[in-house]
Amino acid sequence: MIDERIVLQLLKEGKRLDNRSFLEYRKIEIEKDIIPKAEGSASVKLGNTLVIAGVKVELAQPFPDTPNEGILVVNAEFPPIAHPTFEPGPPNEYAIELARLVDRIIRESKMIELDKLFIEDGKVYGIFVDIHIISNDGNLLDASTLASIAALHSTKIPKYENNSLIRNEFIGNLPVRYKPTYVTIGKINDSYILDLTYDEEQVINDLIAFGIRDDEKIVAVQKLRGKFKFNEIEKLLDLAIDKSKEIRKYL
Amino acid sequence: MIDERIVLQLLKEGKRLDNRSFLEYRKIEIEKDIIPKAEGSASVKLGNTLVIAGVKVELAQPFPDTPNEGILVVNAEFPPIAHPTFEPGPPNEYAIELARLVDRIIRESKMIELDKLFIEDGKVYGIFVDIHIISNDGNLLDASTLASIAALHSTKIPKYENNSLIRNEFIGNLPVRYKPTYVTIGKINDSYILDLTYDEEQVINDLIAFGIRDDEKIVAVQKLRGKFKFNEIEKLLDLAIDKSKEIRKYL
Amino acid sequence: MIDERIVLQLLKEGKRLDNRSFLEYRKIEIEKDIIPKAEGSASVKLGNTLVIAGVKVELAQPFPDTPNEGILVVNAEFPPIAHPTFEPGPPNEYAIELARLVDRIIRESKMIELDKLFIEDGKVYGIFVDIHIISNDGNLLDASTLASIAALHSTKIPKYENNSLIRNEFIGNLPVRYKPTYVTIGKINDSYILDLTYDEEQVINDLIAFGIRDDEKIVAVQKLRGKFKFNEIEKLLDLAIDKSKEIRKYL
Amino acid sequence: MKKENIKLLENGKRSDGRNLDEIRNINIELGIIPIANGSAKFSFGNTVAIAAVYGARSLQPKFLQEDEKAVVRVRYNMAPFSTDTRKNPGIDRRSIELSKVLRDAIENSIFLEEYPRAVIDCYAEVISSDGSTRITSLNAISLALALAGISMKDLIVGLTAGKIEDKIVVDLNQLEDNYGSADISFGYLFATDEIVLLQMDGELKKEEFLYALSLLKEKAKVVYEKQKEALRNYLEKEKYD
Amino acid sequence: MKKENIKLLENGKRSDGRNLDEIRNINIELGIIPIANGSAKFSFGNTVAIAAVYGARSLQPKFLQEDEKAVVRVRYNMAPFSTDTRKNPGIDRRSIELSKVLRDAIENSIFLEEYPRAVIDCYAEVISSDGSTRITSLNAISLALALAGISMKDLIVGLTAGKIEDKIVVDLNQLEDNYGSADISFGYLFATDEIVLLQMDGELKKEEFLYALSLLKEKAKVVYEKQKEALRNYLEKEKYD
Amino acid sequence: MKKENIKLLENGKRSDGRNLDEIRNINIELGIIPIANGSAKFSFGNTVAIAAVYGARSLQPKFLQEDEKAVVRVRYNMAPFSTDTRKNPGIDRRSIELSKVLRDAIENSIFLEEYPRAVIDCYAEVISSDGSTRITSLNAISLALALAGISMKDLIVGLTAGKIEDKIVVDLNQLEDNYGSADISFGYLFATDEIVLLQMDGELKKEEFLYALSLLKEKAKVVYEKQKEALRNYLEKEKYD
Repeated sequence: MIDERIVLQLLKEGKRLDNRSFLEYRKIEIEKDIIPKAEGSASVKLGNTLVIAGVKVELAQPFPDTPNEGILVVNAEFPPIAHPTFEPGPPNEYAIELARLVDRIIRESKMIELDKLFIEDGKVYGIFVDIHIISNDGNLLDASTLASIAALHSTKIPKYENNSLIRNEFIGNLPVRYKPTYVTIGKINDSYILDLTYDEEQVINDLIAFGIRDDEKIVAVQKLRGKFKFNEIEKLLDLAIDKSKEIRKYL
Repeated sequence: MIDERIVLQLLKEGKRLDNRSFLEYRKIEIEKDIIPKAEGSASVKLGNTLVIAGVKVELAQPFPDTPNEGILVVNAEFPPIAHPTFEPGPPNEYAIELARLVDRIIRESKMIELDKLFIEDGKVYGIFVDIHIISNDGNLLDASTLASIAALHSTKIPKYENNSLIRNEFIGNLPVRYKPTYVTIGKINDSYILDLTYDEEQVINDLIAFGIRDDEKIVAVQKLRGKFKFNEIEKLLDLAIDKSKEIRKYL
Repeated sequence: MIDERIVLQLLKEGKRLDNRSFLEYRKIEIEKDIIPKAEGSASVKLGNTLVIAGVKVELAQPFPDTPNEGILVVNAEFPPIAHPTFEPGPPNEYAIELARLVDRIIRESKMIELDKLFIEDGKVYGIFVDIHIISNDGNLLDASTLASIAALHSTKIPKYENNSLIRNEFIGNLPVRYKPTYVTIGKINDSYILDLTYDEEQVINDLIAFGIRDDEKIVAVQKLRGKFKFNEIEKLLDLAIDKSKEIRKYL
Repeated sequence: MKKENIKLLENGKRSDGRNLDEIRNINIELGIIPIANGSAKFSFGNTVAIAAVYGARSLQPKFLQEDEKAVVRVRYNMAPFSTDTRKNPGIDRRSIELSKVLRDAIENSIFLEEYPRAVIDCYAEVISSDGSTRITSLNAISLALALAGISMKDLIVGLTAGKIEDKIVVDLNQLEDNYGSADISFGYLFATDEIVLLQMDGELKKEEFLYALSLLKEKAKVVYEKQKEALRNYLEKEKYD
Repeated sequence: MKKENIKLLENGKRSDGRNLDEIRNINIELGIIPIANGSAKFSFGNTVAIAAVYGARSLQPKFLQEDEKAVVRVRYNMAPFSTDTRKNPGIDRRSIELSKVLRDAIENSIFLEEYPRAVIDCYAEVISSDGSTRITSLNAISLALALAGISMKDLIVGLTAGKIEDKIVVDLNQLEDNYGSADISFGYLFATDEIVLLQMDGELKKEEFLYALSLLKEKAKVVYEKQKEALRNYLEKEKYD
Repeated sequence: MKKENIKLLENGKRSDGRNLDEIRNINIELGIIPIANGSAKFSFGNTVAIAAVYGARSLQPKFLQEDEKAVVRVRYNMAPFSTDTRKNPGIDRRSIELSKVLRDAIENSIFLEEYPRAVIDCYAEVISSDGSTRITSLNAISLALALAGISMKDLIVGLTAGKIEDKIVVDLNQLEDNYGSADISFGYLFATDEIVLLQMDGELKKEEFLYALSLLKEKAKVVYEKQKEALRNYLEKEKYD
């Protein structure tokens, strides 16, 4: 790994180790339908970051307060395969925060028409989105969200018969609309910087993520680290809305 | 915190740091109905010790061997907020012992008429007593029991309708009788001492608790620490029965 | 405990501390029906190794893919009572491997006629085999398997009535056939050695277990440790088949 | 059951009778856990949190220490009896996220470098919940930190806002949190004009979001004054005790 | 199902034919875990516990050591097959409480100060359960401690008592434990006349409680003699082995 | 539901059209986790595993180190979406056993004594499962170890065999694993003629078992060549990058 002081020095001079401009994303490569047994799946490469999201559709009980709607569960695993500092064990606070943020952008954007996932009294389709980090070179939130949204857009609904799901017969696609995306923005010396690598994440103190829907509505915000001046929120929002359009094109 | 040797030296001279006599409780302050969403609640202050007990009433399945009775669950949390030595994590053996002792005094005194909590086949009211230690300056057992008994005596039963509980409508009070109380007694140099502070608990080796019901029946006993001579049990019992009447008045 | 170097030196000279020949088991003592509340039970002594297996029969839900068959669950506990190095806590990888190997030999040998354990739709008999290691002086796999098989052969099926089991009335024996056994073989200096003591296990690098059924069919194999030459498998198999007959006689 | 026809606004008044920009009754009690270095109870109406701060104290074991600043540990927890349906005791995923979010706010409000090799433990227990529990906890921790004498840029002031039936309102109660269309949690330092906690979910246009922020900053002043007043009264009282 | 008309006493005899003050058959086997420093199997009728003691041995890691006395660790556990309905493997809340209660009894029976920086591990496994399991474990541990050569004030003698249909009886079986109206667990040192374990639940008048204690002390003598006899026979046998 | 009339063989062909001794399509991608010391993706048909090796690196904390050799740690895990019905995330009992079995194979293939006080961490994630997942993981780890430059006796070559309708076949898919009558997992070092992983369950006569082993050894050659070819191509490419 690179010495943090070098990374920081470069950033202060407005340069990045990989020669990108501050507002430039690494090459985004999305591949769909890569897991045969998953009802939906996608991998996202963002430079050396690699994330796989898989969607399993299962029979589920509805939540008591929404008896006629399908349920959504989002989980993220940071397996130790993805980085020398990841450790085996249950999800730590960063994995939990990531999963909850992806859950929130999916749920709050209303991209899944959950009311169409009702089967019969007490029985609904459950949509399980599992985010599996394979290689961590930073910006896991943007990458995981892209992978999850792509996977959901590739998801098919298995046929229900005799109290169980027929795994190889489908009744159609998961009813989805919108492609919400997070744009995570870092700040250094009053400059904004996007799509941080792992090394850059180690030296950037201020970090915020905006979840933006196709219609430019803000559907989720999370200050991830540090602090921001009250008056800069508008600038940050403009940047996020702008960039969300760009990366949404890859979906 | 005070040097243990000073506390011990004083006790050996028959004195306490706060000038109480050995058989004197600190000021007991009980407040009921302090948690709006709980069906019953109470806080107990015993000097600098502060305990909150909350009672939630939930739909529950009866135990297989008592299909017509409500169920009782008692749990105690020692959150790290209450003392510099408490640590985050699942309840340790002291929290578990405390919860089981409070459970036992409630259950064995038959203070709740569990058979009146039947709803319909396979469905009963479940009474969940949660003890939350907020500030620990000793004698948690007596304080937690007072809080739990007070909370149970303030508990209302929500209406049952359409397979669920209506939270803001009540069909009456929890059917309770009796106000059992624990009296925890310490021994030092053949003297007995009540309502120990945290500092005193650090230097007292012998500790026993008696659970006494309004009718002077003994309903629970636990030697908590140390040893007692066979012949002194009667004296201890007399003291516990006597003191139980005094502290029961606060309920 | 004995110095490992002495044990190893002796083995290299073809000798064992307890004077057994390399292919000789310690005295095998099996006692059945030793736990009154278990539906089946047995203890196995293999020298200073002592294992108890208990079988509980419980009401259970069938697995979705075998709705008409009873279920089998095998669990092993290595309680700290059995050895100075065992530690309290959930089963470690060796306890889990042991339980899974015993599960496999029971299941793959088809010794239990699971299809005869159907009760009614959604309800079957569940057979729970619990292996409790009491004293560990080596060769736990062979000993635990003997105990489990003996316990299963002593198991009675309680009567089912009104949705529950009548614990003291039985409708017959558990339908079992076969007495599969594991033979664990160690290798040292190209010699094979059986029924290792705890001290011997510390110095033997290569270890493999063969599960053999009464009809000489191989029903389970596990290389437990080390490596074996491709060509020696046949010799190992012959030895295992041969010895399995000998120890099966104790069942 | 889903409350189908929940009216969150009627004649410009909210379900609990408040105006759009009205904060619930704020109640503060200080020093309620005598053995802690600082402690406070803070309420917005029926939402009540108790916080205690232990430290700055030496962090053990040593390998957890940081040589040039304090480590901050935060635990946010809800009592089982604080909610409509009993909450299982213990820390769930939501509590883990909120503890992280609160810790991040606190770390950015403290002069950490003044406490090398130390730990500052901040604990918040929500004992009664009616919306805005994380922000109530933040205010309670702010006061507990102040009483513990921890060196801070300023008191941390927290407030929530949301959108109900097309109106932006502040200090959401449970009903508004559940059935409104957006909610924002906001933690702010007046002295440095810094946002140290910001979370939002729901659906807001950029203009709505910015308006909500401006309302939050304006109304946070009320919370700020309440915090300062409570501290003044407490220290006054201490002096004459 | 609740056994509605359980008769616990008939013509002065208990459900298993015993008199009120009669202890079940006591069975003792010593040294059954050769690798332990001491081990014993103890039964009251169908209740069987196996205990082993490891130690006194050096406690690791070092920061757990106490400079002036031994640390005692106790684990009480029930085998899954020991009960009517299978018990889930592992330590539950009841086992944690009973392990603590047993540890406390043992700590007050050992000369701890003779083993600075050491640990004495005491493990009890209930392999068959028919009431009085903690007390059966206590007797098994007492014998295991003696065989391990741990310096004790005296053997620890355990016995239970209870109230069934207005009578005080000793050595409760499962049925009496479940359907009687009170039960007492009692651990006692004859040499010092000290009660080291005492637990009671149920409903007893003061006089009943005191009578039960006196009966316990009287009948505990039987258990005491059995423990001593078993040790004598074992050491005798060892000598000639 | 039980597939009652599953035909695993028809006209000498298997359910997926293969011959008895035919291995599914093998696909290998190397270096897909750039930050790892070595990494590889290995597929048998629809079964896909990704492996990474971190190390040899210094093992912390120190008391875990072994003075004369490396410690090998292995984690085998299945992604929740890899299976027909979603698998709960996290390590279950099966994964613990297989991690142990894989570790044992790896330890016997590495020159451990060349890395005193070090740890070699091997991680395998099954992202798509269609039978033979542990063996697919073994092949992926073999390649990752090679790329990490770990000193090995030879590449570790893994293959499965089984019995379906009286025939011995290699490289089982999920259907054959579920409904066949025996399956064998086999890990082998050609250089030393050593079996380093061997597991079997089912029902086999001695002759069938030995025949299956000989077939495994013969066909493992195919896997061996694929591993070597992939490494050659990768290193070639590296050279010109």
